[in-house]
Amino acid sequence: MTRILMKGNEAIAEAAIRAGAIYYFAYPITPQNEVGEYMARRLPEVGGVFVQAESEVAVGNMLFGAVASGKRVFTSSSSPGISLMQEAISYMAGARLPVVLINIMRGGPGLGGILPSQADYFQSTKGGGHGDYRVLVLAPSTLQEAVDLTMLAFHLADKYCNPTMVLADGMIGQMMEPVEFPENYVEEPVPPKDWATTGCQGRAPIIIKSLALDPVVLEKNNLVLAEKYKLMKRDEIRFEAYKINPKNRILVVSYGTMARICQTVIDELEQENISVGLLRPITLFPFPAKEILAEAIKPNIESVLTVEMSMGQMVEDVEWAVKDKKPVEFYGRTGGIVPTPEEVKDYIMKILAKETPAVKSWNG
Amino acid sequence: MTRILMKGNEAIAEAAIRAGAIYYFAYPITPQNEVGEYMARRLPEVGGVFVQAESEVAVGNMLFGAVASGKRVFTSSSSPGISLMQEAISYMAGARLPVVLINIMRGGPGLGGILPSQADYFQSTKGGGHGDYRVLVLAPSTLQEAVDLTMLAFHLADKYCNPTMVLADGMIGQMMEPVEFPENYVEEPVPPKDWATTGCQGRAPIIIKSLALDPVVLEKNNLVLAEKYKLMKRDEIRFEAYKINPKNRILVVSYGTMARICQTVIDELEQENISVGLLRPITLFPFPAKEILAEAIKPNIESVLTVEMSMGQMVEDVEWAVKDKKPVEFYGRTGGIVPTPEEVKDYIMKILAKETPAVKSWNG
Amino acid sequence: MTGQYEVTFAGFGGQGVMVAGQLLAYSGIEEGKNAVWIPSYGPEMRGGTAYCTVVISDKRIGSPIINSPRAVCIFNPPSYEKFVPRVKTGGLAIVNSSLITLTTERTDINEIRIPANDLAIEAGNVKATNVAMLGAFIGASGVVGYDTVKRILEAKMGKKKSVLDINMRVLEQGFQFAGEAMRKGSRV
Amino acid sequence: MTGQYEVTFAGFGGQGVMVAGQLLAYSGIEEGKNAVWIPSYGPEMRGGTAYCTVVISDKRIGSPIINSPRAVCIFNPPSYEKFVPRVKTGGLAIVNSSLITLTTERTDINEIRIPANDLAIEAGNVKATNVAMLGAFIGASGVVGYDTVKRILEAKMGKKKSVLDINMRVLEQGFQFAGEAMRKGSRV
Amino acid sequence: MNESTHAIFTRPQSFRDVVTHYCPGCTHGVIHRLVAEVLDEFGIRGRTVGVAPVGCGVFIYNYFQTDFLEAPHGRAPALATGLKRVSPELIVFTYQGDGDLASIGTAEIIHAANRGEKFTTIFVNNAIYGMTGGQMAPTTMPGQITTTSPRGRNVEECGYPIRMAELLSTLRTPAYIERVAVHTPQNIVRAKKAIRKAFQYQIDGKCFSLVEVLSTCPTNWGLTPNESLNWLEKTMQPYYPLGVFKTPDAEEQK
Amino acid sequence: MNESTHAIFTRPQSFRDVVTHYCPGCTHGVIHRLVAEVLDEFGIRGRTVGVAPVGCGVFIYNYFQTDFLEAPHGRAPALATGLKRVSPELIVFTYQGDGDLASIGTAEIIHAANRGEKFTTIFVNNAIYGMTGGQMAPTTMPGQITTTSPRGRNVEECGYPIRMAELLSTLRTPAYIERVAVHTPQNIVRAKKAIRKAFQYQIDGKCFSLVEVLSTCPTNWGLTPNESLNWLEKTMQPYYPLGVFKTPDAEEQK
Amino acid sequence: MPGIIIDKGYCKGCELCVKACPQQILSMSKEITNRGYFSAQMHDPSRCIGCQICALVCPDAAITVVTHGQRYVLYDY
Amino acid sequence: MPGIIIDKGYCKGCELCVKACPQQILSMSKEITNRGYFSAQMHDPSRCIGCQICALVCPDAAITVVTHGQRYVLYDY
Ligand SMILES: Cc1ncc(C[n+]2csc(CCOP(=O)(O)OP(=O)(O)O)c2C)c(N)n1
Ligand SMILES: Cc1ncc(C[n+]2csc(CCOP(=O)(O)OP(=O)(O)O)c2C)c(N)n1
Ligand code: SF4
Ligand code: SF4
Ligand code: SF4
Ligand code: SF4
Ligand code: SF4
Ligand code: SF4
Ligand SMILES: [Mg+2]
Ligand SMILES: [Mg+2]
Repeated sequence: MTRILMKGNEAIAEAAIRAGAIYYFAYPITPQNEVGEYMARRLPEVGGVFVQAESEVAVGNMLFGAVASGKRVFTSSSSPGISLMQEAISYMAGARLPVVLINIMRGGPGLGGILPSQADYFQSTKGGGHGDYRVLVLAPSTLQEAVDLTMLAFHLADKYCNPTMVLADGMIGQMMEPVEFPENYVEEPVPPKDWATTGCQGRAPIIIKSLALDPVVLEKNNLVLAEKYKLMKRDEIRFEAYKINPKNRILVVSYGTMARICQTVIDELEQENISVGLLRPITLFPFPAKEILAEAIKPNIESVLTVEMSMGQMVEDVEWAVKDKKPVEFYGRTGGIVPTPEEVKDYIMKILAKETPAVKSWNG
Repeated sequence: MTRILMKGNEAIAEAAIRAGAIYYFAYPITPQNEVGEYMARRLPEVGGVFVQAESEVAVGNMLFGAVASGKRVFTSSSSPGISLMQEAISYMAGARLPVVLINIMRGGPGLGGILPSQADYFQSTKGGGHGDYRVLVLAPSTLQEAVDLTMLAFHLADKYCNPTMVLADGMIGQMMEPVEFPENYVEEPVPPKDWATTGCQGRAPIIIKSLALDPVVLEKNNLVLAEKYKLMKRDEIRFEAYKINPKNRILVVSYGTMARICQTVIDELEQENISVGLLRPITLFPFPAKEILAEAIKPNIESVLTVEMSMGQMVEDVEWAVKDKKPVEFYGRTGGIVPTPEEVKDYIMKILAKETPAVKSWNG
Repeated sequence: MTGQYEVTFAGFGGQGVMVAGQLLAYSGIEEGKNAVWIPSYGPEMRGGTAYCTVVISDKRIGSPIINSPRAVCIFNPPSYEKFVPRVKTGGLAIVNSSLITLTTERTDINEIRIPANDLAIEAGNVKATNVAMLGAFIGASGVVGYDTVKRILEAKMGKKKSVLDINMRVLEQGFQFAGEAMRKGSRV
Repeated sequence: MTGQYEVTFAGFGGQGVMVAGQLLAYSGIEEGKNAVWIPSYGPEMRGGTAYCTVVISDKRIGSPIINSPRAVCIFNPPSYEKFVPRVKTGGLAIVNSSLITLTTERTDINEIRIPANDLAIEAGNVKATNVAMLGAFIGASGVVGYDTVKRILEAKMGKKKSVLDINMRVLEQGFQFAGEAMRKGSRV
Repeated sequence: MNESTHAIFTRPQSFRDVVTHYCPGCTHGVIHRLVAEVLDEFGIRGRTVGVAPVGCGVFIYNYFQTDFLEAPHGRAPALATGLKRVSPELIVFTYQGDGDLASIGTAEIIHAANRGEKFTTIFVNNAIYGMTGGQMAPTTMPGQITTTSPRGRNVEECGYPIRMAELLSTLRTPAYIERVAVHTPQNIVRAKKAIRKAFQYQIDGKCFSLVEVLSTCPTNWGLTPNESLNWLEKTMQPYYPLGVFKTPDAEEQK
Repeated sequence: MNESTHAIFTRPQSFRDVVTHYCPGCTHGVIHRLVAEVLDEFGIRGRTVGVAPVGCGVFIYNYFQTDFLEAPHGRAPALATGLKRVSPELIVFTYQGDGDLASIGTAEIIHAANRGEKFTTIFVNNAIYGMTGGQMAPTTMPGQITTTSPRGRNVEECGYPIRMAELLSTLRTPAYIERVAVHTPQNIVRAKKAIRKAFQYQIDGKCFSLVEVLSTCPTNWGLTPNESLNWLEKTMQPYYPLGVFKTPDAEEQK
Repeated sequence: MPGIIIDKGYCKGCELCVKACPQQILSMSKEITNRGYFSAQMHDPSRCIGCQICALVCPDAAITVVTHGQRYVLYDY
Repeated sequence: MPGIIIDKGYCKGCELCVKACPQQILSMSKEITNRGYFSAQMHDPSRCIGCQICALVCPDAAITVVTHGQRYVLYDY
């Protein structure tokens, strides 16, 4: 395996191709345009298809049609574009289709900015569309992980027949870092795609739909979905524990690029003999709530600090996980401002000195 | 004041007109079509405007343009239609515009069904669009309250310059009940709409926008929004306490029509000498978390039961509020099935007999 | 009437079951009571069975969802099969015998069979079937007063004298028919 | 080099600052190190100042966000004002003296002024300015080897011989120039 | 009828034995049958995937013996694009109402046509939103009373009805576009021919094809089925002229 | 120049003293100036509200002395509809690129035009997505190389460029629609006239008006500004003919 | 002898066939179907010419046309 | 005598005016502006006819045209 220096967006694009996803539908939007530009160059070489759609609304629905055929298909976009796909995502969740979406988040709300942000946490993990459904959400923190999780996303989507999202901030998309692609990529087997609409020759017709006027039928579908989400909670929770040990005085919970910044802080604090550990959720849904709680209740932990590039979104899930067993603190910057290691370190020092404000974030 | 028997959708429409909202933009969707049909008949009489848009995407954006002029404008729709407005809602939140949206929820996800549901709780309270923003959400439980909250929605929207939603299930829209309209409706004064784009004659130009490429500016806007949300938390939390008293063994948390059904159950249990109280959130955002906690920790309470017409959405906020001080139970039906009083009563009896499953809903 | 009364009207789309329910709800309000009318809604229901439920009460009405009403007014065969089993013990079933020949094995409810279609056709308009059924329902249940319903009919249908007359006639016929049946029949 | 080294390249859009940074990052990888390249991104930045930062390290790179780099390569006047103040104490500033006459009051950094535009124009292509700056940077910092950069240049620009030749020439000139300056200048 | 009689007109094989949910006399049913007959005649049922709209046609999948997708309102052309692009061996068609295609789905149909996607669209124009109870559509006739135009469509406020066949025909990309109607036996025969041609172009991999079919909605027009056929002819047809608007063979020289 | 000289050509009063963010030679700037001159000439600056697109034109509000709204990508016509309907006394215009208007905003512009909304649209067609770095637009020319058509636009796969002026002109609702260009002084003068006429129709409350302006994008076309003017004339103009496509006065008799 | 079979399970009593039949031999029955419709019926079978027009206009594919002889050509592609 | 004033604060050196001027009296200066552009300049002021073409094509409204006499009519509505 060779390490190649690549831009995040291009690494993600290549990873998708390596996972067999050679059907790509998208609409341009900063900061992820390099995905499409890479696909436009690469796909003809591998016999794939790239349709540049007329809008993200159309993208969501082209995915719907394409994924119904049983092929691996995906899109990439950024925050406002993802908002426009919410109806289609809700439909695909209801119809149980294994679509993969890449969201390279930028600052919002509205047109916002184009700099990195993590303000789409709620939208992706709680379901920005209508109805009872969930999206499986993976959050990479390095480009290598962006590659690995993109490939995994296709696998998990197929395994659960559920929309799956790779949620990364603009920095992941824009920066370059060396990455390696697995040479002989083999996956665990996934369930046969016997639900695909491939023409009914020799079998009964297949209908892929989400309508059920009979509420008994609709509820049954929702229960099937709920069952899947429970399985995901049981089997798919992923997280990284960084320098977690019994001496930790603070447990930091942070994801994506933000977690890397926290790692730098933790390294620096270690030099100063202040022990802080990091639990980095890799799956945002399902959320590693039990794992966070297990760390939080350790005797030495004084408080749990959530750091986000948002006004405070994941922190609600952290509070939900910690159940008031320890104080939950929050530090966040928003709108494209990336908290620096210095700021985060300062805030940790304030927590240790008990100087943080009583009310954190907008949840206060 | 006279009590008029009206269909919920028509009562909401008339309430809007009484609150001075004579500009209506919408696209048909069941189960709220009567709002538009009523408006089509009534608005010409009051000099208002109804534009039937080409789609809900267009509706969201017509609202954006119209509300920017400083007038009271609104739409009504149902779940899939609201999903299509998420981009526009995010924009209006970012641009701080007092738009009012009525969501008469139906079963989802996807096309789902047309029967009552409460499965858009997450979408409306957490923000289905991208970025750091919140929508003020009001949930009526009777038609009279639908009238009152619709009128209030316009007031609160103007007060906070924030998108405000009336979130009701299909039953509220479709059923008939007697309602009264206030005769001489006067509101508290709202801030002057000096931000409106009315032409810059005699003043500096006004630009209504959400773009800020400079993250410092964008963050500042997000902090202004966060400040508003804190004020809402302080001043606007609304809830109803039904038969809450120290003897309550169970605290039920439920909203909308579902809460009425719970009231019937509570009345019946009272006959059987089983004391149960109901805390009914009227504002879903801001959420009456402290109030729920205050009741939940009362010594007699054995557990807190959340009842929803969903797979379990508000229950996450209830758990968040209760902070593990008491067990939180969940009962929900979904996809258009409305839990009957009998079912809810049975479930309460099970809780009292400690027979409920260890894992509730999909959060389990 | 005291306490809460629930009745479901059910039939084919086009038989006027929704309007019958609404007329009853209006009458309840007119008498100063609380009333809720809940339809089976959506044009997607087209072609199938349409039904609505009316709850009338002296007190605040809690759940508008009624699984077992105290009464049903059944306009067509499929509704007979669907709704008769749901009536509360001791309850009432008004059955449109012009279209329904089905019978029930339940003995714990009071069934009144009235040839509503025939009455309406005789009176001059098959569309008045629903008012004949409504007349029978109030004749048998007494949930609202006969005069109240008349006032409501006048207010809602007053525009076309001929239509109103037909409806007034079948209302009375239904009312009388059910009243007599109740007097004759043994209540359970 | 050991530990972690950060350098920011800054100039007008079109001066090739992004490519200069990428060439450095490629060179780092080529030498088996870790490297991160982070741009100021978005075409909306057009017309303004463009910049990128490269982090090279023996170890896992944590935060890719660098507020105070160890070095800056400054291509134009606005960037001089913006970035020179940010350099870490003891750090390095490579300054394109062809366009920049501004000076700094900082004495805790090492400033090397090189007429990069002029060198490039002389060599035959103003577009080689960035490689002249890169040469100067590695000459002064030694973060990556001169030969490594040459190999990378060959790999990335090898297609057009004439272009490659010009770039090779200015790379060497920049490298020599800075090396000498460093030998002469007193490091802080 | 004795033993030796044989059927010369039967339900198509591509149909299921299911009664439709359509109102009595609604010509959606006729159009369904014509599509099914064409699938039968080409023998492509087993490699066809339909895309259902949101509208009265949503349940089309309950009536056909073919695979089907159910699209969000207006987005059937996007689904068809996605499906056909990744599975070009399939025969793909969308079935869409006028609210679906000419209102919320305007962008999707125009861009599918403009890209020249190789699927077929059956566009059922009944000048109204049928399923939601009779609201005004962009195709509603001037003066036509609907639940959201209770005083009749006012062209000063809402503009004139949109003619999709004409609009799509201005696109430079080759396509087959024809408008037909189903209010008389003669027109039904012509409609069938057009639908057959549309599928033929797809089978040949030639171009995008669309047949606009003028159809009735007795329920929301407030007319009997037979009156509706008459209204279609008298009111709709003059504004929506029948005929072939575009063929790929006679490619425009613009 | 001595005391008695006077200026015969100056920056319009409706402009602010701000340098635009546009690339050197980008004709967005020319089009801005023409609109500002028209606002000056009609004296309507104080009752005008512009609606900015998402695209390179997004910052138009930084350059004008008028109220402005910033629309989501493609939705400016919907905002303009909302605003003008509730405040008919205002003069409302949208300024939109080709990605904005002819791609994501297709449905919104068509339906605003079809309803006959009384606002004005300035449609800047530069055959590319400028702001996002040069991707293919629906208006991109056959064979044109962009970042998402690195081998040139393939009409077999992506279809032919879409001609919005022609498309919109097929609508029955009265409107004023003209296509102009800004690559020569003569054409700039004609463009100004068209823009003036478009606003005149709005001021008179007559109809929807739209001026499509062929414009350059030197940066993403990879040409110098002067080469770009040439490319516009040689490549774009033959496909996008200039002229008046529709006026409300000569209403179609279809 | 040509003739038709009307499947009452499908017929919704729309009367389109009644109006369309050139022989005017179809009419509405007085009997109500399970679905609440009065279905079509043929009152004069002997005059049927097997033209298939009734079947062609029937929106519910309720009509089968049978014959002994030659198939009457409806579609000529 | 007609003449023009080029505001270097606005000029981005696009050269459109240089190409467009019928008198060919505009050219690019060698001086770089604050924004990094080489701005346009007039090298032969005496030949300017005040035709305003340079101003008309300038995308940055960087050019003011002045004159003593009659205004040259650009637009005739
Ligand atoms: C996003 C969304 N908006 C609105 C609806 C509601 N809706 C269902 S069908 C329909 C219109 C149907 O009209 P048309 O497409 O003309 O079909 P028809 O019923 O007339 O055949 C609408 C608006 C929906 N399901 N989804
Ligand atoms: C919903 C959404 N999708 C995509 C984008 C990204 N985006 C910004 S501008 C633009 C296209 C601009 O092209 P055009 O409209 O032609 O304007 P130009 O820049 O060429 O003037 C796109 C796709 C966005 N901001 N929002
Ligand atoms: S509502 Fe109209 S379109 Fe729908 S099934 Fe009935 S008649 Fe047909
Ligand atoms: S990118 Fe193109 S359209 Fe945008 S400002 Fe630059 S030249 Fe103009
Ligand atoms: S086949 Fe012809 S003649 Fe016979 S019943 Fe049908 S329409 Fe009448
Ligand atoms: S056309 Fe068909 S459905 Fe209609 S009456 Fe005749 S047989 Fe029955
Ligand atoms: S006014 Fe005319 S002659 Fe004078 S510089 Fe400008 S273009 Fe040249
Ligand atoms: S046209 Fe304007 S911006 Fe371009 S060079 Fe001339 S003065 Fe400068
Ligand atoms: Mg329709
Ligand atoms: Mg463009």
